[in-house]
Amino acid sequence: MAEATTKTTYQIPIGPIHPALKEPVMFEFEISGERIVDVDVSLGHIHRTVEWTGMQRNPIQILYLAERICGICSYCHPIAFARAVEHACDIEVPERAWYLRVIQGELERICSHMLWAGVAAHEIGFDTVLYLTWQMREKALDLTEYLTGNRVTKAITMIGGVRRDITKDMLPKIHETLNYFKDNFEKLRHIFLDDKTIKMRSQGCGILTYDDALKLCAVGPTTRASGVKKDSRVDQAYFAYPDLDIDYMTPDKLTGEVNGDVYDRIIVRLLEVKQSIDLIEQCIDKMPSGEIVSEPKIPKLLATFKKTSGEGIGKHEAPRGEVFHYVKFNGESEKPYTWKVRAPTYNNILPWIPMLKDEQIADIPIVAASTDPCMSCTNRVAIIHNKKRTILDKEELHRFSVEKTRRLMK
Amino acid sequence: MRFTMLPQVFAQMLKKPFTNKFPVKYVPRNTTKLLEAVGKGEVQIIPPIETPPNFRGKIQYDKEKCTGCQLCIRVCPSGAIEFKPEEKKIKIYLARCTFCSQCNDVCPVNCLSMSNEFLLADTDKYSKDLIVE
Amino acid sequence: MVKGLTKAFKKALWVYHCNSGSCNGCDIEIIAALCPRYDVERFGIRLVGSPRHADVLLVTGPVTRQMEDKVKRIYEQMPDPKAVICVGNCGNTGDVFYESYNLVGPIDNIIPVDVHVIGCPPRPENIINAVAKAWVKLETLEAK
Amino acid sequence: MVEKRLNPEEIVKYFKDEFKIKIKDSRIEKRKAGAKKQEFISIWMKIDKGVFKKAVKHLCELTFPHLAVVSGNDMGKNIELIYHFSLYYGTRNEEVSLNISVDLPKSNPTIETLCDIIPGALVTEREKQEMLGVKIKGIPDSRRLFLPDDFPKGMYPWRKDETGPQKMVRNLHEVKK
Repeated sequence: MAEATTKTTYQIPIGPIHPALKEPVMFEFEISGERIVDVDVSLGHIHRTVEWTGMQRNPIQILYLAERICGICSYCHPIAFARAVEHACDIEVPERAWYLRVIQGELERICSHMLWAGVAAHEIGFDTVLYLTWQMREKALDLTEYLTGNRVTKAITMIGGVRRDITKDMLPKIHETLNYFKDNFEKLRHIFLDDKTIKMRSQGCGILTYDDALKLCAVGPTTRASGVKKDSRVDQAYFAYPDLDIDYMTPDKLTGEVNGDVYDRIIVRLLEVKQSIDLIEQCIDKMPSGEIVSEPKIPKLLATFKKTSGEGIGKHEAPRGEVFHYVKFNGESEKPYTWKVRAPTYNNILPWIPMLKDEQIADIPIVAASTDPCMSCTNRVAIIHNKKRTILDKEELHRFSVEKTRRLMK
Repeated sequence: MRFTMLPQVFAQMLKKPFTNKFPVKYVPRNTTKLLEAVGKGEVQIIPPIETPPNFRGKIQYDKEKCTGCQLCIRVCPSGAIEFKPEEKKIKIYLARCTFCSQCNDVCPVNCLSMSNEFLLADTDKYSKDLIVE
Repeated sequence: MVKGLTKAFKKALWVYHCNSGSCNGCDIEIIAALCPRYDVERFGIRLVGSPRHADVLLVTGPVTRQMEDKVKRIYEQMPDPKAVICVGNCGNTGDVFYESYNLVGPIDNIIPVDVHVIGCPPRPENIINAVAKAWVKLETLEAK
Repeated sequence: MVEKRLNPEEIVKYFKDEFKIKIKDSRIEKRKAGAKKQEFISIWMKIDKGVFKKAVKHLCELTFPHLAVVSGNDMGKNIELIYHFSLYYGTRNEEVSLNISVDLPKSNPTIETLCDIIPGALVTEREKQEMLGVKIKGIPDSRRLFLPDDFPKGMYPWRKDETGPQKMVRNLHEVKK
């Protein structure tokens, strides 16, 4: 009889409905005393069958379906999908549309990072900072509403270009909002980076080492905070990014050293807000004139989808990381034959194992929120890594996970 | 500086409140009486934050210009537009609409346009004023 | 909405937000309604952590198969004078996700809904307008 | 560690002389972007199933790839899995996207796992296992990913044939008054 191991660890299920989590996700923590031994995330509570539904519709309708994959980054999915379709059907995009797309992308990055900063402060219990950051974010939402007509779902992407132009008389309002951000950015940086409470809670906790981030293919600010230089705006030439001066944002630009903890992720996101502000300004001065969409008549566009057969990939740097779409047309119907969506948080769930190991329970919300998870994007992922020391039939599962931990820890 | 947020909080006290007190400042004693008074124009409610030009609000449908070509039905992502074959006109359910204004762009005779009215909440989702005929 | 609601229901309306599979566009608009610019706290509306303390349930999203019984459980856990406001078109009719194999339909299939907020996502003022409609419905109920 | 950068033709040759006829066909696509006509290069390669794992090991010696996702489509007789890698990230406009596609017969759609080379692959492999019914040999964890537990076993949502989810589909509009 295998010796009866005393059960020293306890299971705590958190979610799917929990005040700390804004979205339904199910954590199962194995803790011994205060220390977390193990993480088991199971999602799928928001599986709305986006890809299957997309295969029953034509690409114009899919643009608005892709927009509702995630409410916060509601611009990156349709733009990556549009890029994939343009790659598959070889549709050219006019130059002015490149710059308009970069402006919308960077404006969404500012909104999303401000939202994240507020929610992260709220996770530590710092509500005054939440109200302050969201007050600044309201300005960004006003600008989004002014440019696109709706605060959150922008509906500005069209396959082959953009749906709304930025005319001369819109520029004063854009510059006024950007100046509002520039002089408030110093205040935000001062509050977030020099504050004792935020430093106390975020320095040295939730560490993701360089080679863990590389091995687990983490993306976005989470991996840049660990020093991996991976940013698809800089790596790849698309839209107007090759003409703008842009560089990887890693913590050593501000503090000179990289240790991949929650504090570094705050630094990377704040640097990216600053970078987005001056990217928008560069775009506004360098924007050539010209039309904004290659094929204004939609029925003609739908006819081209019916004729083409081919496949294409679309990549875009969303606020949380690299969004990847794959589309395949088979030439018979205008509906795509296959459509694969890969959201950035898809790759940022695996790094939770090394981050949350040996942390306290109280750190779970802030460490989980530090990768800026967007569960509605990520209902396609779950990892199992539970070490149950019960005797009976869990043996095989136990052997599997121990062997996996040893391999991961190598 | 140990607590950087403190001076910001004190500075905030001297500034004008950021809140736009939308209908009224505080809870009215009886909402129905208040709404009737507003209807009669005795009471002035504070307007919401004004919407920018070409905001995407409630759809307006110009029935005469419509030729019944059903292009908008083919493009609507949420199936919110229903065709009435006998009079070759369309019927839009606002409870299903995503306010993306794709039907406005595709309409050849552009009889659809977006108003900036957005205060649409009702106890019954298929009530009269939530269906644009 | 049950008849015979107490006077207190009018003053401090505590709200519990349940996300049953939404794209969190409506959820950030609900939180934006609580933030300084729209500040529903001047009406006594506060976000609470558990359905046991809540009077109004703000539900968002087309209910997925896994979340169906959880939404029902939350509805039963709320104390009796309660109201349900369904925010956003996904909950009203599942606007873009109307055809799918893992969604179990608009929210009023699962729990009785009092006020539907139309919009995708509805603006925070629209949510305040919906709360006002809930009060009007409550008063007509009491008048009967 | 600045290792030498191969241009796309050399990468294809690097694989061809290793696996000769196992590489069925490969094509290189270039798309222009930006005023200075920078190129975005993507290489599409079809590899035989037997040699697939060695090819990925061979790729890891060149440079550690970033596995974006595995996308799969149901081609009627067989299931085609496409592994989307991206190489040479880290320097400006240098990234090359390498897409390796493998055909699996529908009779026994099995392939080895990549989790021991790239641990980040566990996530997308589990989704293929559940959505397309592909059996991944040696996957550390084969539990159901995000479909609910009461989802019927033999049903694979992305398949276009009879195991598709037609029976489960519900139209949310039918309940209107």
